[in-house]
Amino acid sequence: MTPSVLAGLTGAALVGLGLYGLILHPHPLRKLLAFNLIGSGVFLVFGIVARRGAAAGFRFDPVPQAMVITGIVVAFAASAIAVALILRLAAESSHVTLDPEVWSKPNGGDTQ
Amino acid sequence: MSLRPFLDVILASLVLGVAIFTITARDLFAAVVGYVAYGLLLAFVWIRLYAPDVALTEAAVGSGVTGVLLITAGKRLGALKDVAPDRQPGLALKLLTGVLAALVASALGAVILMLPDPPPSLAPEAAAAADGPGAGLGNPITAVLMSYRSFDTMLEKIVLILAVVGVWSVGADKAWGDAPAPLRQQKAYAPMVFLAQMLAPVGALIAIHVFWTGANAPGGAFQGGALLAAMWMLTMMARLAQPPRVDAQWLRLALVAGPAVFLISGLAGGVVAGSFFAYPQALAKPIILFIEAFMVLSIAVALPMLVAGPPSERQDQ
Amino acid sequence: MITLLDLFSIAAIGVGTFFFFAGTVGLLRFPDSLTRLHALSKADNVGLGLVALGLIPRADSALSALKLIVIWALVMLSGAATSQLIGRALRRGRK
Amino acid sequence: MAGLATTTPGGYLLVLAILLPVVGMIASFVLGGRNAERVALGSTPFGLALACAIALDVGRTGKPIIYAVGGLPPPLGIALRADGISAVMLVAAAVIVAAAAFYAREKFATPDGVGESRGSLTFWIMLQAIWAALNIIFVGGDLFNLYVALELLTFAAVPLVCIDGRAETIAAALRYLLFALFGSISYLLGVALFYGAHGTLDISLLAQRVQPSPVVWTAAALMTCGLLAKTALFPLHLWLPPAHANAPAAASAVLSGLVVKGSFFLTLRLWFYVLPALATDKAAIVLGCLGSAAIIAGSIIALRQARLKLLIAYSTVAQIGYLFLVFPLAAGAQTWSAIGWSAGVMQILAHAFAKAAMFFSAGLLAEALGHDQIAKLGGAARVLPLTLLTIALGGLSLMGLPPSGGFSAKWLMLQASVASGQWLWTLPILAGGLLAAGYIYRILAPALSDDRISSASPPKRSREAIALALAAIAIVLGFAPQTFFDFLEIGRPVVGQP
Repeated sequence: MTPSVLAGLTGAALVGLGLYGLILHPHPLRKLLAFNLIGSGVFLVFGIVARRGAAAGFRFDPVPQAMVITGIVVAFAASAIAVALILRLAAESSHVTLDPEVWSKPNGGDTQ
Repeated sequence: MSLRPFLDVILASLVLGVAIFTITARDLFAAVVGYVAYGLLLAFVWIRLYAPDVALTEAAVGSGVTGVLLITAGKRLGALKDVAPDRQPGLALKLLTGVLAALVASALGAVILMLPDPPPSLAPEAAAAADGPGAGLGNPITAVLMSYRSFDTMLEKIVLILAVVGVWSVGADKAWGDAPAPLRQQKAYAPMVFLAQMLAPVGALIAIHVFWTGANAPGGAFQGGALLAAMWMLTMMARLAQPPRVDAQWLRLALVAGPAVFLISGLAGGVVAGSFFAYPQALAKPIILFIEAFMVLSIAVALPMLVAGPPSERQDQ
Repeated sequence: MITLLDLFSIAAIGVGTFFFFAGTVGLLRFPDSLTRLHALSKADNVGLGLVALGLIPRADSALSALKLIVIWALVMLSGAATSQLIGRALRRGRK
Repeated sequence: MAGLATTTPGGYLLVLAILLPVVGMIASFVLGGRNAERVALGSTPFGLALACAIALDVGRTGKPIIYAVGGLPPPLGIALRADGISAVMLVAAAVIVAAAAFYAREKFATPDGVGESRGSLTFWIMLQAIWAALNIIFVGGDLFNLYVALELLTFAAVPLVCIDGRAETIAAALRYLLFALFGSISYLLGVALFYGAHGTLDISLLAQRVQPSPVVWTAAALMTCGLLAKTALFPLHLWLPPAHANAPAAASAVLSGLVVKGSFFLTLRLWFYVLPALATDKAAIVLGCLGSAAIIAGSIIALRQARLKLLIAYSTVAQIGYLFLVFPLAAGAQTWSAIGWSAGVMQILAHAFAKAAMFFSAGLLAEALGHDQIAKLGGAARVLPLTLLTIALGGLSLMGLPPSGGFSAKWLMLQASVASGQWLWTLPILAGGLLAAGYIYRILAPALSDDRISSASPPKRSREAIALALAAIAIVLGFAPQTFFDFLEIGRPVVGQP
């Protein structure tokens, strides 16, 4: 098994692992960690695609690698927004949860 | 080199092991620390995939800056009043989710093994274009990011600005205009100050070096900017510097400098080079380096601002 | 054909690796966190220094050799600082 | 196929349509304060003019407009393409964004002598960012470029949800963000597999190269799954009602009317443009079934809501369901598939305008009455006759009564189901109309009653007029001539003829 195939399979496993955490963990910060695991798994799939595309004197296809760099930046930006929301939620309320039931309590005649 | 496959398997199992720890750890903070270690290990996987540019980015951003972000978040969450325990999912749901996740992972794994042979690749096109639109750039990834797919790269910088506004928008109304809370609440600790004083200037030099060589060797605007950002965060953690006010004009100009210069050159390309986001053949390399210099600045400012969080009312301790 | 420089490299890297190994054994075997930290930070700094020293004759240019020295210096700096920070965190945790 | 990748004469318009809101966003951020609002309002007429110019150019030449960014054609470069449906969506987005901007002045204007405020700066920047992202989505020709646009759309939409800062809205925003992030990453995984299988991400190049294979199927499934989460198709709709109901009215209108259409538009692109050869019955039927379930479930839950804005938000869940009937009704190259295609686009447009008008009106009602409880709307029609007229007109289109865009959409869908022999789809279409009549009646009945109600502050006429104008567009769409439907066919790939 070549290193790139191994990395691709690792990526696949990471996607599954992250999906498990994303669905099951009730805490949003844990969900965010799980999302980041999925993200890195997806980037590894780009990585194997890039490595397989070695040709014309390149040891890799530069296009997917460039996409991974863009993707890492975007994923970080997403994490930053999520962290800001989580911290504000924790500061505003006693429960850091996304459980819709907690938030669907009748809240009087408040408007937008 | 019969040792290499063996090392690869060890590396892959380490990555997976730490990932499993991150998902299953009981303690929130332990999971966060696990994730940071995971990011560093991942950088090695990228080296093994002949992707030093990605490895640099992963180490600097995926592990480094994200690590600071998450650890700060974990600490701030821990410092808040104790949070009501959430309902844990039942065993049936766990099993069901486990089966679903395993199915997805194995389907994906199978599909990866089925990717076509010979693999399609744009490497030949990129090599051919290196004499044209990517003129003079020895690093094909920089050529892709700054020339062939420059539109993506410009938009990604816009995403960063938008994320900064998004993070700021979560703050309180009263605090608008103020600075974000310091990265470190307590008094600075002497070794930290020493580290910041020694490392920051050297790190800044290395950052500029990484950016500059990025035209021909692994590195580039993003990696250089991220390193510079890390140095700024280090000085903020040592409390040698404070986060700036969000309404500071210089801050906003620095944040938009990269995308704005990119946009202006892109529009100028429409007049001078016959197509938006095209560069005149002879000047391609200097123009790209010029744009990248401003991008380094914007990234170096944007990442710490994303970590620092929304403006907060002053509460000095 | 093994030259004197090659021998020097092999020796330095070998001894360096031994220090790493010793540090790791200390990390695993020592009784509490402070002593583990002690073993790790000391042994690893020496180990890395020797490995870097062993690699210098094999560098293809003076600049690469310089980079190796800078890497060692940077790791020493950050290692020393983080050891201090971890140590302080441990002391606080005990109180 | 050089024709697919070379810049056409009007191509530069596409770049300008994308860059105008981007530049506006940057300028708003740097200038800050009151200038953010000025820039946003000032750029809307130019954006509308650009969108109309693109539509005219597409209509005049009868062919898609293409621009190869950087002069470098795909596969290495990125292409932008505007066909009939892109042009129509560009115009619709420009109209609704402009309406939202002028409607929002009341709430987000910065008066003289007042410094910059958090809510206002966020709103004006995010509105322009949404506009930019949508324009890229409508004309983007590269799957990865579209991924960046999707993320731009998410990052712009999420902060609008929690702009008022209550814990409840922050939880809604966070849930929205997590769903959207899952959607993007799933989409991105599909993109990776497409590249791995075919070495390009350009939509028209992929359409030529794609062969049915496990890799392509997996990629399509992953991308569709991600886009469905972002479009809030039942059962992935959980995030939508709290998010759309908690945003300020101007933002709700854009989120419900346009933002969910962005990811739906990409689903259309994926199945009809990238994979026309693959769009088999099975996948189409699965999507159609999910759509039908959304129509029924969304409408029934809407019937049970106590808050006006939540009712309208659940109505969005139901109306999104109709969109997904396009997949079984427009697949293939039969004579009826053109009818199904027209129906789908008409539903996008009619719902966008009607829903924006409804959210604007709900906002006006809430401001005038101080609440948005449906039970306490008694006699509101006396106080706010224009606003209630707007709700009634928008409701007409949602129910699918003639004459209205909603009627045309549903009528064409019925025609396509009958013509294609897929009788079963008529059931959810008709049931959805009846249920919509039920929830619209729930708003109008108390409002038109004889009760006396006092209004604290009657809204400005101009804001009522903006809402009414959008509702009127939803109605006028019902009179669209045949040339409009011919326009929608421009550039639509038909299986069997490349």
